[in-house]
Amino acid sequence: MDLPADLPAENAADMADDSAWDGEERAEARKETLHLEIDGWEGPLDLLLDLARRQKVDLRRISILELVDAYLTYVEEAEALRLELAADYLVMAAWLAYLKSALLLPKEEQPDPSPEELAMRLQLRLQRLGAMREAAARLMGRDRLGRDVFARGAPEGLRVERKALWQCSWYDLVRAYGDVKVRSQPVVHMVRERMVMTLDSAIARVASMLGVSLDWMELRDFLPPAQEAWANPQLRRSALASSFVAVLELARTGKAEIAQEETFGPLRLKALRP
Amino acid sequence: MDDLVRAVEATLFAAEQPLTAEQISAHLGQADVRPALAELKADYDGRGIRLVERGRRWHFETAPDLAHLLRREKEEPRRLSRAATEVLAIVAYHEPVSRAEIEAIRGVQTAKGTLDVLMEAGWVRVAGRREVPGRPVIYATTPDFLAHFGLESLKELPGIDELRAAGLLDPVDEEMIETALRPEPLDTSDEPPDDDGDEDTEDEA
Amino acid sequence: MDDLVRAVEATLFAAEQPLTAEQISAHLGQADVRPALAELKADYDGRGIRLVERGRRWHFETAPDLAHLLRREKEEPRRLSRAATEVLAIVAYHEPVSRAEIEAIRGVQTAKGTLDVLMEAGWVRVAGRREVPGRPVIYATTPDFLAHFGLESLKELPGIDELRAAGLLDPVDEEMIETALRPEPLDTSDEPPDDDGDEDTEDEA
Repeated sequence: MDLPADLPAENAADMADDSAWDGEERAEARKETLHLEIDGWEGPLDLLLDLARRQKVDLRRISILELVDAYLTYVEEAEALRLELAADYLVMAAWLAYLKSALLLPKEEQPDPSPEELAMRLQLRLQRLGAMREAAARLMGRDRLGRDVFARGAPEGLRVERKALWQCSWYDLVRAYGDVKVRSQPVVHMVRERMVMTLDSAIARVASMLGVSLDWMELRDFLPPAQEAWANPQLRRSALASSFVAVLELARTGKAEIAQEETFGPLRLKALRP
Repeated sequence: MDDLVRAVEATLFAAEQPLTAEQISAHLGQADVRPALAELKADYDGRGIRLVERGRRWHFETAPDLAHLLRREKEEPRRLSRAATEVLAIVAYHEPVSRAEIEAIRGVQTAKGTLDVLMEAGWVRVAGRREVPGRPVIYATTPDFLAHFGLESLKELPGIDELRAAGLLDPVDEEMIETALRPEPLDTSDEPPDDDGDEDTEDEA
Repeated sequence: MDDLVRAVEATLFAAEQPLTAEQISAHLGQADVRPALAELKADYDGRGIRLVERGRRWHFETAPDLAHLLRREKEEPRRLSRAATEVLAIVAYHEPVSRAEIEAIRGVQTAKGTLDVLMEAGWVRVAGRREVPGRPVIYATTPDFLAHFGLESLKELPGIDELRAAGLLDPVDEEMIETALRPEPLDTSDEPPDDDGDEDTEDEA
């Protein structure tokens, strides 16, 4: 890994801050450099981290008391200048003041959790924030795609051509054929197949029977006997109708004579000899 | 590798348009890039990409013989339309059959595209021409058709009498059938049990 | 040169996005492309362009040492605010991480917009919810983050091993979140009347 090499300048300075430094100059340096930039800090922890860095020692070895003093001085100066400080700065100040007094107490009078424990936690939080701030700087300083390294400027692109995989089931197929058949059958009025006596056979039958008899006969006597196939009432009606039309035809051609004495009465006929 | 050659390579790679030698040179402190271009061109010879000059402009492109790899086909299941299913059924029951005959049987005109879909699906093929005036193209089913529908031969298709017995020649309430038999259009689990052809195909996809 | 190697080279060259080995393989008839990738990576070593793996996805990019030659042509990517870079680092080093945890580390509330900017840049994504009371949304980095910052995986984050060894990447415990935005509750008289900063954040998340 090429980490330290590509660190940006600002971060390199941070790294230097963390290295050991002569403690004698610390107080002086702080006084000179402490500046009140109310908008410059991202919250009290940010300010504390900056103050800790001014101690110019590894964050693990900062003096908490010194840090607390620096923070309290900052807050006092801000108040003296009548600068509006956010509430969380003041809360932090109050807590740090408490921490300081607890740290200064003799060991046996110290509350629980111990101020050392609290100081360590504060230190850990500063370290964590410091680590992330440094990591962010290192990350930003890397060779970044689109800034330092570049992807292909004009890639042809990969194309995915969608091809239909046709689906059809056996049922769909057979059903479709059935539908076609149903739809395409010619529309014919199909009378259910029925047994009838055709006109031709009725004429033949009546004519031959007339030839045998010389007397008047009732039309119904010309019908076939009502047994077996001819027992069917529908067929009998058909035979009656056909025979009637046959008699009319024979009368028209002068081969038979028809007589009916009353309305709906029996229809009688006999052969007409030329 | 020479630094100038590397720089030319990177410049052409990152460029959004083909570049002339002069343009590359302007990028790289007016260096003479022609030898580098020649070297690179030779370097890439026989690789998957190559450096080409077109109208004095240079660019990288993928090797032409690999073009087919850059287009991938993706198969997506699609249900055959109703019209296409009918045409397919008519071809299966009446093959070989001309388009005019299909239309006569269906009682409606059949779009050319419908037969194309069936041929694309691999189920219908052109089976020659009928030796009648106009020599119409005739269509028949393919072995893939039999495979898809799990048929040994076309004789296994149910005859008219069987269709009638199964109620398939009765006018039906389409909606009812749709709802009753296939709530999910593509869910093969709702298919009739002897519909292996369908499932086999899906596995292949 | 092997045909498969050529094909992998052409595929990656033509691709508009970094591709996983599986995606390349899908293009090339399911061939095992890993040996080809390794061969190509070695091939391009020392050239003006190189083949890199970022979060299991592969792409070609220009060699970093040529940045000074190529950079002038390109626009500087949008500059991130300090807060945004810090949040990005926290997400990367601690992922998956909730907004409350980010705030615990930073000691300040993090504007919703900061995470939005990082998500819009394509570097951070929502990675679900943490199964703790309140089910806070958790965030993680994306493959694009790795590609942009030239990381093969999060293991390559600068100094991550040292930070972990020093305990600085330990999960932010509940107590830390509790105390994130306010001091320790030693003496309740010093307490601010409300501590809603933390809870508001969770609600928003």
